[in-house]
Amino acid sequence: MRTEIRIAGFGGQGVALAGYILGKAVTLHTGLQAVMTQSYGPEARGGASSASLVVADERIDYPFVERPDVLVALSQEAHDRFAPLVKPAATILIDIGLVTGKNGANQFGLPATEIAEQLGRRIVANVVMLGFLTRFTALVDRDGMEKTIESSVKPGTVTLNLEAFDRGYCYDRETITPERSGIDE
Amino acid sequence: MRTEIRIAGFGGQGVALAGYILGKAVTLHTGLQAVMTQSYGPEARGGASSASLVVADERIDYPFVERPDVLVALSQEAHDRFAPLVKPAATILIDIGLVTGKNGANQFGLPATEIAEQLGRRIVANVVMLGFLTRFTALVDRDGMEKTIESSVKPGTVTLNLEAFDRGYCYDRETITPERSGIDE
Amino acid sequence: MNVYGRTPLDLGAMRIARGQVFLIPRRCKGCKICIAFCPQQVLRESDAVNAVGYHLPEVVPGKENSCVHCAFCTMVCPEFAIFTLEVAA
Amino acid sequence: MNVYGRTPLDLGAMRIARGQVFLIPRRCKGCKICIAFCPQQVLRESDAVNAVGYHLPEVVPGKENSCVHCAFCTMVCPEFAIFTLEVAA
Amino acid sequence: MAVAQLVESHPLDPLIRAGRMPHIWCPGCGIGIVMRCFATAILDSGIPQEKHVVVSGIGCTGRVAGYMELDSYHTTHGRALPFATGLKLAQPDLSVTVFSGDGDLVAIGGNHLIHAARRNIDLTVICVNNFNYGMTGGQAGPTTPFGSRATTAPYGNPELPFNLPFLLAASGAAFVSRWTSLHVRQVIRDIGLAFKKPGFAFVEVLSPCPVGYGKSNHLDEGLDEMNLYREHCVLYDETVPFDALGIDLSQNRPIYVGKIVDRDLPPFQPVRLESET
Amino acid sequence: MAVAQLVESHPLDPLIRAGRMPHIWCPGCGIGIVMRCFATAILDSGIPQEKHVVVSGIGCTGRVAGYMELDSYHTTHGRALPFATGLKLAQPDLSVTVFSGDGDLVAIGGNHLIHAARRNIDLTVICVNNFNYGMTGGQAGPTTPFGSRATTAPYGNPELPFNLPFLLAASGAAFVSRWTSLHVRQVIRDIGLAFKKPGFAFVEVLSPCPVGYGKSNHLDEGLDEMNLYREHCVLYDETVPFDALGIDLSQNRPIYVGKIVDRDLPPFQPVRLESET
Amino acid sequence: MTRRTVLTGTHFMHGDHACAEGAIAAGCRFFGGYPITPSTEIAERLARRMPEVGGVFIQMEDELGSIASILGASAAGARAMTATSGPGLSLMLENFGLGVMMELPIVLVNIQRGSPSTGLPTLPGQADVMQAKWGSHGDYEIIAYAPSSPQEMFDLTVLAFNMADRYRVPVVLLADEVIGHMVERVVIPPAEAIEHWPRKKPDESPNGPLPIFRPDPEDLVPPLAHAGAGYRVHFSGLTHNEYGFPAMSPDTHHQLVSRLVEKIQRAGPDISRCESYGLDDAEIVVVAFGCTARSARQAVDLARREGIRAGLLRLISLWPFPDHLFSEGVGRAEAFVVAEMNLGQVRREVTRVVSQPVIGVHHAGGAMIQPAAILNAVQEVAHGGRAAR
Amino acid sequence: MTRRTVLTGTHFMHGDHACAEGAIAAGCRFFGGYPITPSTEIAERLARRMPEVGGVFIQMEDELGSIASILGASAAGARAMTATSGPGLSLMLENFGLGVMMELPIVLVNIQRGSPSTGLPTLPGQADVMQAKWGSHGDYEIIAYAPSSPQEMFDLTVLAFNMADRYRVPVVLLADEVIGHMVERVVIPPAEAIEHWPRKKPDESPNGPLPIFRPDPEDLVPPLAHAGAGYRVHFSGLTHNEYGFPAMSPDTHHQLVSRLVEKIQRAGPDISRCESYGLDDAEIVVVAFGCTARSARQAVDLARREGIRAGLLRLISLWPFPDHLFSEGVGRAEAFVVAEMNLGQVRREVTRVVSQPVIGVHHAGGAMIQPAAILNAVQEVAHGGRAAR
Ligand SMILES: Cc1ncc(C[n+]2csc(CCOP(=O)(O)OP(=O)(O)O)c2C)c(N)n1
Ligand SMILES: Cc1ncc(C[n+]2csc(CCOP(=O)(O)OP(=O)(O)O)c2C)c(N)n1
Ligand code: SF4
Ligand code: SF4
Ligand code: SF4
Ligand code: SF4
Ligand code: SF4
Ligand code: SF4
Ligand SMILES: [Mg+2]
Ligand SMILES: [Mg+2]
Repeated sequence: MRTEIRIAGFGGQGVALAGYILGKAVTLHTGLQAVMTQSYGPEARGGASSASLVVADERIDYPFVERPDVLVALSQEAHDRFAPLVKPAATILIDIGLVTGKNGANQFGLPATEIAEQLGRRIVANVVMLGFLTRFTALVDRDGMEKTIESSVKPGTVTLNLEAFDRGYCYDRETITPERSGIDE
Repeated sequence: MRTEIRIAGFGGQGVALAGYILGKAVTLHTGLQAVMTQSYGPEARGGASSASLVVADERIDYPFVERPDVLVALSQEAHDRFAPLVKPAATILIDIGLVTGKNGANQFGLPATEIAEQLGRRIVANVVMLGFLTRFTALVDRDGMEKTIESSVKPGTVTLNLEAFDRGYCYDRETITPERSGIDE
Repeated sequence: MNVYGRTPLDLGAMRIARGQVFLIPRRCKGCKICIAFCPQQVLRESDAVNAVGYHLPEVVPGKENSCVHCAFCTMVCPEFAIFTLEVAA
Repeated sequence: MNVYGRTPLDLGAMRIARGQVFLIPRRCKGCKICIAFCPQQVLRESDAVNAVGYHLPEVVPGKENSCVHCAFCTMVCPEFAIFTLEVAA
Repeated sequence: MAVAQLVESHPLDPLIRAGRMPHIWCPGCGIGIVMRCFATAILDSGIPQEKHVVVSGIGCTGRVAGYMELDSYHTTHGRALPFATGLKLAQPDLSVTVFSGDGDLVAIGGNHLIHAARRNIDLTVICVNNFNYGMTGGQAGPTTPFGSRATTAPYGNPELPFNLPFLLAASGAAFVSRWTSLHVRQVIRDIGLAFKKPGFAFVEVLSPCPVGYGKSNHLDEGLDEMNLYREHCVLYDETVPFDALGIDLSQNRPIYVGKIVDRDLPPFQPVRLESET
Repeated sequence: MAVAQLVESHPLDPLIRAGRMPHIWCPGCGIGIVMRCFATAILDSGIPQEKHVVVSGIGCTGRVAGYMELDSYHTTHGRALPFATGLKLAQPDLSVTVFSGDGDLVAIGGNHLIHAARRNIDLTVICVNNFNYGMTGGQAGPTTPFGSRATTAPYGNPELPFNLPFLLAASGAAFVSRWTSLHVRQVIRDIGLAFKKPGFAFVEVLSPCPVGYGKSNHLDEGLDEMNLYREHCVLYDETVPFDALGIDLSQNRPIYVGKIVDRDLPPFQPVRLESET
Repeated sequence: MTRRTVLTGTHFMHGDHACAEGAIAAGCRFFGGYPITPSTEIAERLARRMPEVGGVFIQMEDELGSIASILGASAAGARAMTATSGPGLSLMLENFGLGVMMELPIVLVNIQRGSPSTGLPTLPGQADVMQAKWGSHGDYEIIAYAPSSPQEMFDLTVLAFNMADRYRVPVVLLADEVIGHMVERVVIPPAEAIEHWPRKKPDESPNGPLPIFRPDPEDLVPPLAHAGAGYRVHFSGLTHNEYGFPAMSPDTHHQLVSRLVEKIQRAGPDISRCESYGLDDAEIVVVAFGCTARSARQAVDLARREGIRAGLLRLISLWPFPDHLFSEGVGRAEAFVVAEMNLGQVRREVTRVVSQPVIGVHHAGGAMIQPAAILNAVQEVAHGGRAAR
Repeated sequence: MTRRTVLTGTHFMHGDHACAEGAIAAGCRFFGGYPITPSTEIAERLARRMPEVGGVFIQMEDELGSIASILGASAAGARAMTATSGPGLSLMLENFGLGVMMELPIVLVNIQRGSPSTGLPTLPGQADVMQAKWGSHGDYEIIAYAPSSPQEMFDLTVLAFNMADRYRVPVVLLADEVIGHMVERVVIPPAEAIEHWPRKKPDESPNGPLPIFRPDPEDLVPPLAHAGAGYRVHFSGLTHNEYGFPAMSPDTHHQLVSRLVEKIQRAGPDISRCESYGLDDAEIVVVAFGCTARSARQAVDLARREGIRAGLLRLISLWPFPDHLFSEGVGRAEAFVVAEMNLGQVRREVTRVVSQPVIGVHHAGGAMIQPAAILNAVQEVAHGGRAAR
């Protein structure tokens, strides 16, 4: 079993941290292996940002994501660039506040940034998304994710992040309808 | 035929120039080949100085002087260091004003620096020595040496140098006697 | 529209200090520097975004004639994205 | 003779400013700096040369008692070749 | 959209590689502003565009060479100045500008900087000082104020920064000025003066790097740092001693800007023999 | 032989590698004088000899490391300062002196010099300035006066030299002084002060290189240059502006000597965390 | 972040950070560096960590300064390291040679990016292999290890410090951008389980001039006396005798340089590290290192599934080149396939030491060589479709 | 001294001076350097000569500056050169790679001394051979010539400039202290007899962005537009496309780097220079270069006198390594004896390309290898006394 996950967005959205937390949870709280890689602009400046994760039940040799099983898109640019590259049956998760996705059975969304703003810190949208993702994938259980979040975020922000995770995890799971996604068709 | 010549003294005595003039004269005015090498202190500073010349009637491969056929010693240190290394039948020429040589059939001297001082420039002692040497070795004829000197020294000093050469060339050739050489025996 | 040289020939003769704001949307990165330093506060952030999601500046409604063509926005825009040209008052 | 430390113990107690000049011949390079800068002009170039042919300084005859142990020659010799020690007047 | 007319090109496009726009610099980065000043100064200089050459090192600022429609050389980190020196001496009729970052010119390139200034090589140098290494992600550098944060100074920078005008004056530069990316007219003017100055002319332009220096030091947007300049800049005059020209952005100290050195010193000329020797 | 007593050893021999004497320096070279001052200052410092370390680069002056009976490092050309920086920071209780030539410290090593001064690393630097590269045979360097001759400046040096005290002051050194090899007492005193100064202390000592600089510039013997110092040196005081400190040996201009900078700036300290973060 | 010295436990860790933690765990207490992608994260991690463990972090003005500073720190007794990438390493080479000549232990990390020149700053390369051995002027031998995972970034950094101290030699950790920027499981052992080989100290007490560079005849490594230890040592980059003093003679030079080379060559088997994967019966031996070895392993698995007797010889140590591994005979090797993200540097070495055909799978850099490309080559060899050498 | 540009005539000339005169004769009008023994005389000669011929002599602050300055001068259209020795070359390597990547013609003279590190400043070495090819990070190919006499110091300097321009590549003149400091007959031909291969200029007129780095398919060398010529070119050390602009893709990178390598490798036979001496019937082939070749020739003569069928293959070009010379078969070679003043750098290459036994005669440096040492090895091989490889 090899599962490929890509989380993509802009610099500053915590894309790398989301990938890191997920990979760490896999590593510490499952029997699975995980490898995370990132893509960079010139030298190491900001801009578009993406984190890729390979999870498998055996040694992972080739570490890069080639055709994701799961795509998490936090920006339109990221969505448009990466959605065409996913596996046929892949799951696509989007922040419906920022991204206009294509309608489809495997595309799900929640307004992660909006929820984060409700919690008072836009920056935790990534963790909201992680909660949402945890429900959609059977990689790590809720407990493992929560423990990992606790040990990965700044001490003062643990409660906030756990709350964000919970909001994403419990978000009413529904397929994006043309109406909700606001697509011009 | 391979003739090895070493001219040795202190920095500032024009040892290199003497070697150069001789080698140049051989190159331009005889059918022979000549190679000159020098030895250096740390990096390239002053101090002891020596120039070595190999002259041959065929291509010279190995360019270094191993056992000189002719040694010209312009300082005591140079004499003491190099005299033991000459070929058994080698000719040793010394500045008897500066060097106390060992008595021997093949050792000849003239007070080159003294003569140069008489001419007004201590610095031409090397050319006095070249004149002396030209008489002792059949490498280059007087004419070739003179032409070479003309084209090698600073324009304003040609006459002086030719005079110096002449004094050396015409110096009364005599074997060093214990008396003249001032050796403690 | 194509703009050549620094001052288009056909406008060169005019001397009335009023400006028209021009914008190259794909270059703008929404940094708001033009907005902040316009001495006449002619500009504001608009809702419109370009292809990469940056909010473009726009002329504040009602200030269509307030630009004095001081060119500060032009000079201070890091993106060669905004400029003004002199127009008849 | 072996000299240790900066001021030998046995001479340390003495306070009369008169010096004896010492020279390490194999170190001297005959630069004449000690000679030129001795405030009492105690030194001069001698005829004696060391093994490598440098002319050594010597005390000017008649000035054997003129050294005031100012140590300037000691300090200015590039070769650690000359020094003075205080002696009883 | 209201009354900003949307167009496809810019009056300065003939001076830049318009086809490569938008450039790679982050939103709010000041480098583009300084490049624009450079473009304008070239236009104003009266020297034909093909006689201007730009040489950059490596860094965000170093990318300027790739964006100017000039003969342009994007060299290695720190070596723009000696490259430009060779170029200029081999073709003295060209107007050669070195356009690079503080890290490039003053950290790794520091030796070339002081020596080119000492020799008074006839070059224009535009140094975008954004108080850090932008390109590699916001590390501290020799211009980072004491105590400021950076990715390699997470507890505050333990080093004192250079005072560049002082350093350049001591090294021998013929012309030294300092402005910020807010002082666009002055920057244009001084780049123009630098083109004309025979000898080494150095124009320091303080400039926001919101993604590097800004992020670590509560200047999240380029605008914030531009506002800081507006508040703290004070015009230099000759009563200000050199050592007051140091910069500490976090404190309420004045940032002196202005033309600081403009003196006549012989520019470097390779030796030429006129007659037989 | 008259009344100079001939002996085999010197009172300072315990401080030097007496077995390696005579050293390689030419007759009349001033480096030995400066080394002697260094040895005396060590003796006077009260710091045990084994806590003194000397680091040199490459050059005639760089050979000092091989002649001092200290832990001594003869590094590569120009890199003595960063080597010494690492050594000092790794063992802060040692008194570390960099003893090297003008070419080594200011030409190839110039970047390390200005940055070590800027950081105010707690080092003593003794720079023997003999106005040229002695070791390689008398080439021009960044201290060679304008117009002077050298083997690479046969028609006269076309470059302006550095004014080292000005450069060091601008770079951030805590202590800067300049003397000549004739000012032995002052050199000894200032090296002693440099040992004590927390931060970067720079002592420039002008010194004859008769075989290099001297030969090309009518100063055939070391003595000639020493006499020139005697005639031209003028004591610095605070009314002398920095840019008057430049040197032109051929002209009748004063050579200012003295303690030029002595100020309290925080010396570089690696960051240490005292408590949990 | 806790302030522990050794972060014992299981982590999901960035390769560059694992290297930094390996250094701290190995007792490195001096880092002098200059930022360069993709090594900068090592410096950034150590800027945070050194102050926590009482070590020194200093960002130097350039790479010339960086390497000089760690040599100085090493001379003072510290375990010292720098980290860079190709362009930076090219600037360090003169003092790299000084480290060899002074026999000062240092660790130099090169996270390789696409080269030559500025090349591809954020993308991987493996083309600095030959440079590590031949970059500085003259003959010398150094040690180089090539990690294939963040775990090895940790482990081999520790080993690098130990080897540097044991052989008094610069050790290069020759990683690549893929490994440096990859995040993966890293298990850090308890502090007491981390080996720490001490430097050899002089026996004699510090008294009078010592032949401090006289080698131990056993391993040709002389003891190392630190600054401040009272020995009044002299270190020089000039050719020197056993007292450390300059000795400008051809004989001394030949002896010294030969010893410096031989001390490492002789220790080849001790220094050498490799991993064999399916080599026992392998007829086609894939040789790879660093990130490419990961693709190579996958290619070997795929080939095996097709019934091809392939195996992997993963080189962990690249210098001194492990000639002995090949001369001992590798599996039943009938051919070698060398896969590397360069135009044939290790292949050149393999060609030198084996007589079988050697096929290269090369790419100049920018992206990891994919398993399929290696599989392809293996298949072609297996089916006789590709000419050798 | 006259002010002529080309000093036509017969001279008794210092090797370093012959190099300087070669440069002037070749039209070099820019020298940027930093003194270092034993190359300093080149700079000193040019400090005197450049002002006479209207060229630029500048002494830079260090070697990093020296090489950067000549790259800049080359970009401006000048034939430009620097001269140094091992330690200086080690400092030039980053910009050496830039020269390769920007394809700027330069000539770099290395008068080799005893190395590594500061080594033996005034004594000879030949141990920087591998460095010339592998010193900068990444894969690349350059050209290197090794003169064996002052005459060749002149001739090969001229050739180096021509090759640099023809192939847009840095060319290294890899001499040694013996040859650099030796004075011997040098014959300088009349100015019109000195070849001057022009740089390839772009065909198109300067108008709009040009694919200025698009190679000529014939020789893979793109034309070169100089600063000020109106083309508004862009040169970068980053991986770039044919317009010169950065293009961060693995494919572009592979294409670019492969082309840079191939343009030189393909031209191997054009670039290659060697001298055969008694090779026709040689069973034992001595391979040597630079000063050692002089001893080798003498050794061959001596061996012949003893009836041993020995010959000399003198390598004049060292890089690209002339594999073709060996693969074509050399004489009736049964064994090779490689003599060089290093610990086996060229031997390593010869071993790579031949199947016969290869015996090395090596010395780390400081003094020329004597004919007797080479003769000895030849004798041992002839009489079967020495093990191979
Ligand atoms: C030899 C070398 N060392 C390090 C680097 C990495 N590097 C690239 S840009 C840069 C710093 C740039 O800083 P600055 O010049 O201030 O430019 P900015 O990005 O801030 O405009 C560094 C360290 C490199 N490319 N080459
Ligand atoms: C990298 C390098 N470049 C050049 C040299 C040659 N070199 C040795 S010493 C020296 C100059 C020394 O000048 P300075 O430091 O002034 O010392 P001095 O000999 O005058 O005391 C040079 C250029 C070298 N050894 N290494
Ligand atoms: S030209 Fe001046 S007034 Fe007009 S919009 Fe721009 S900044 Fe405002
Ligand atoms: S300054 Fe330029 S980039 Fe910034 S908002 Fe205005 S138009 Fe856009
Ligand atoms: S101690 Fe003073 S007075 Fe005595 S000889 Fe020396 S310099 Fe002269
Ligand atoms: S100063 Fe020293 S070296 Fe010079 S003459 Fe006097 S004793 Fe001799
Ligand atoms: S990192 Fe900083 S300097 Fe670089 S482009 Fe972004 S804002 Fe500008
Ligand atoms: S060359 Fe100059 S600096 Fe060197 S030892 Fe001789 S006089 Fe002193
Ligand atoms: Mg910057
Ligand atoms: Mg000097």
